[in-house]
Amino acid sequence: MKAAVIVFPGSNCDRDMMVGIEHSLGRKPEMVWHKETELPDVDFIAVPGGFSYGDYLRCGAMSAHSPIMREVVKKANQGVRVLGVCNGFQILTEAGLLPGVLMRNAKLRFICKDVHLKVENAETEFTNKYSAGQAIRVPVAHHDGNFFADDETLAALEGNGQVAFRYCDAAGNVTDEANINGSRNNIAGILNEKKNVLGMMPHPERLCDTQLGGTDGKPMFDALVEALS
Amino acid sequence: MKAKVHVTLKNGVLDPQGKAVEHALGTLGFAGVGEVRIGKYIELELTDAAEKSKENIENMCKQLLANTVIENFDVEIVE
Amino acid sequence: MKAKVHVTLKNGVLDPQGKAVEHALGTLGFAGVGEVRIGKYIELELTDAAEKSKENIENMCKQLLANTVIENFDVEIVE
Amino acid sequence: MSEITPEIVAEHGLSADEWKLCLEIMGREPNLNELGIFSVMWSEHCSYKSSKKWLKTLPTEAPWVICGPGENAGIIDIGDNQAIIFKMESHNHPSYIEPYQGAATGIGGILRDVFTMGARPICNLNALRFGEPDHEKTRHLVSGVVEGIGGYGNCVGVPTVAGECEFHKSYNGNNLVNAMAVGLADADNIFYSAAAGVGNPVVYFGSKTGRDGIHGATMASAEFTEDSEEKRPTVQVGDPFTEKLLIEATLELMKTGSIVAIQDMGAAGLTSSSFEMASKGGVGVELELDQVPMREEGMTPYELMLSESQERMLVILKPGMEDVAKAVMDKWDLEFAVIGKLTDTGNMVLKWNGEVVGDLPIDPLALASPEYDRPWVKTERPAEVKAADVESNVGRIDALKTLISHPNMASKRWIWEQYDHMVMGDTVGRPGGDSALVRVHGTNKGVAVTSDCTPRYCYQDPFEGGKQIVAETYRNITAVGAVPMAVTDNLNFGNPERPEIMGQIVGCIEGIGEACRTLNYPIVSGNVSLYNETNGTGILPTPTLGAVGLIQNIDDAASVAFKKEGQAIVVLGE
Ligand SMILES: Nc1ncnc2c1ncn2[C@@H]1O[C@H](COP(=O)(O)OP(=O)(O)O)[C@@H](O)[C@H]1O
Repeated sequence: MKAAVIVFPGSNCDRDMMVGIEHSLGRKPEMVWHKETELPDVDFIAVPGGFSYGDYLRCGAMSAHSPIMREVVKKANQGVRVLGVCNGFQILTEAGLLPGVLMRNAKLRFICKDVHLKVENAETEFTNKYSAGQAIRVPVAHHDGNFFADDETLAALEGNGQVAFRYCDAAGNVTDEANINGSRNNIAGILNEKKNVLGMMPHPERLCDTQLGGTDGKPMFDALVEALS
Repeated sequence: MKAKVHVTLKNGVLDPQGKAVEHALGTLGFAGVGEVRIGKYIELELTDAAEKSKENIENMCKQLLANTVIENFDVEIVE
Repeated sequence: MKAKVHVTLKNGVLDPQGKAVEHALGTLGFAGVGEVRIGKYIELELTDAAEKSKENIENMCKQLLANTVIENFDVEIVE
Repeated sequence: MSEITPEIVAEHGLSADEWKLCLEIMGREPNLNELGIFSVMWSEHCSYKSSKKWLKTLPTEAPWVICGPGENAGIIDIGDNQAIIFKMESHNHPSYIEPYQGAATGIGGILRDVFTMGARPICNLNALRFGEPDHEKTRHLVSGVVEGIGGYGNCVGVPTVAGECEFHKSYNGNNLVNAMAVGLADADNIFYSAAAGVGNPVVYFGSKTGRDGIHGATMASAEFTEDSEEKRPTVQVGDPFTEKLLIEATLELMKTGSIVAIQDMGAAGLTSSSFEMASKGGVGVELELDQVPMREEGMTPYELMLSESQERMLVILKPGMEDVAKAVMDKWDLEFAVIGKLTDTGNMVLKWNGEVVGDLPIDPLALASPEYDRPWVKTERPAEVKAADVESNVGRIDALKTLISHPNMASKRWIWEQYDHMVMGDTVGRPGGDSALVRVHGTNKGVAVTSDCTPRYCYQDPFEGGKQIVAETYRNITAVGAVPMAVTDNLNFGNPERPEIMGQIVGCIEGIGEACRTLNYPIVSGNVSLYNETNGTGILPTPTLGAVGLIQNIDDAASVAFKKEGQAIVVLGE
């Protein structure tokens, strides 16, 4: 796998993402500054979390217009795998690679804690090391993770198997209490139609290391490495 | 010259901030307030004649200032 | 009946959002935009006659809707 | 320029004696620009005039101390050419006036103290005190402060890993917001603030200067009165996005080998940064104030010298390195300007479009800043209460329930879940334990951090209370398996002009000093916040300590959770 991590002004999980990928890949991905107009030859692009442009105006709105994003969109359309985590997910929706938007959390507070996610679609190159219905533990850290899409879009997402993860309890039950931010249908992560682009609010890269308290995020990177080598 | 832009949520889009304010006003003892919707109000100084057209500002809104999936915008040009 | 409230930053108070947008518009190729200031625009449905006075809405602004330390507000009542 | 009347002098907070000293140093009547500079340089906040005499008694040395008090932050050696740089600072008054921005800019300021010296910040802590939970202002203050700390810390991407938060009626009119930042640097690449090299360029970078917080430093040293809410427009607004760029740009600039000396512009902005740098280096400085990047039109030299706009740095470059530095700032979209040069006159000369608008001798002003031996009385220890004499009409279970549901005792999860405590990917011990534990990136070493204070003890017996705080931090660090190394302090008290309050200050400092000497646990940095009083009622004495310890192998760390059924529970100690 040849991987790149995009760095925007205000990205702050770029190093976390680099380390997360390195755990599975055995070497560092390329770090690409947002002002670049060309991407190196890669088959996996990660758009990391953080507060690009301070989250000002709307989260991800300004980054979506960075020079490098034109390239990311082009590669995604050619089938290159793209993962957007947290702010990266917001950027991918603003750039039009994924449908819907991420609004302010229903309780209006920033939330940082471990949550459980039910794996809805375990047949993608991102998720095939999990089993369908499995509950995994992954941290969230966001202020604007409340996924919204209109009824029609939502029906399409559900119908095409584009929902990758939902917030659930430890036993895997998708409940209102487990819906930490008010997302429609408890959605925590979605795929594009071709399933080569995944956006998710929780941070798999933060739980790939036993010293940090768990490794439930690691199978995602392992799966990608396996699929792309 | 200035442009005044209002960005508001489309009908049917849930507004978590508006809901919270609605609720907080109730707790503070302000009765009689129905729905609250929160949008943005943006003022842009225009320095260059070429940019003063309404169409131009509308393009800025479409490209950056508003997310047209969930938001409407309204542009007014003032002296 | 409705109240429309504009909340804007006081003169001289730093507007990090406005600054960032100003800059982004430049990179997007929109020339000729000077200062950008970003405020809030709030619409309140008024259901109860007692609440329809401007004074009442101004109190809501002072207590909740605006941060009067750094923000000004402006209230307009419309049918 | 307006004439200096006694009213103007009083408005600038100078006492009659201080005004006399000012005239002596100047040898003439100062103009308004110069008076403004005297006023901030001699404010309690910048000069420590009431506490200096006592602070000198604290132990500050140990073989592992690289830099003790006097610089932006303290530095300790953790081996392998790595150093930990840390400090705690208060933003009490600003956070009472505007809780969100006050707390946010407090975080920004303390982070700058740490990266100014060459460290990448690796975690933040905070210590908070509010009035009674049902007091009318408390809810607003708590939510604003917690959101402000989170808003800033989360955005810059530095994890907030520990802290404390308590409520007591003595803080009803004076909440406390103390923030601590901890950074990691290469021990052989540390940067200091002493200016050197006559002719070297004085360079400004970061955000533009606006009219933020003018008089902020003098405000932080004045007792609150009912009308102080009127001082609101002086509130500074923080821009964490720019701070994040500033961290990256500063660390990148430090790799270019172009820096002679560097200092952030904190309280009293350009004035205190340029004075301190020149005074420490024994040089003069000439500033072209019209070159300072300005946010607003019509700004005056007075405003530029006193502005507390955030996210700004001052640096002395090696000759000819301007272009190298400018390229770094351009990459990060930050302002850059050469605003002056070092001279051999020993004076600070301020110019405005070529004309001299101020000329002050640096050393006499900096070194002659007043130092007071304020009168104090020893705190009387209250009579002892015997447990048997206290009538009890509650059962044990009810008593326990009351205790654990008290806001001071209850879990603070509602606070730390609003802070990103995991970003940077090295938080091994998350909030909720005795100390948080942060891995030294790329190694198996860990840094344990905690902040503590027990004001009720200090109120009853400042000396014993001071000792107890030191011991508490020591236990918290030890409890996770780390070796306690050094301390930073933030001394929050009431009005030092009252002998009872001065007695608390003296008692606490003596207690802290004694315990630190006994434990070989030096105090390497700190901050003082006095005049925490409203209408004559002071806060409980609240000398907060932040401590740092080291564990060689984080796999050996211990945590609070009971691990398995059937394991024995053992009580250690007396
Ligand atoms: N304001 C805060 N910010 C972050 N963490 C906090 C805060 N207040 C309390 N905590 C965390 O809650 C836990 C308990 O705090 P405290 O009761 O002060 O601990 P102790 O008394 O054991 O020193 C600690 O892990 C502490 O770091």
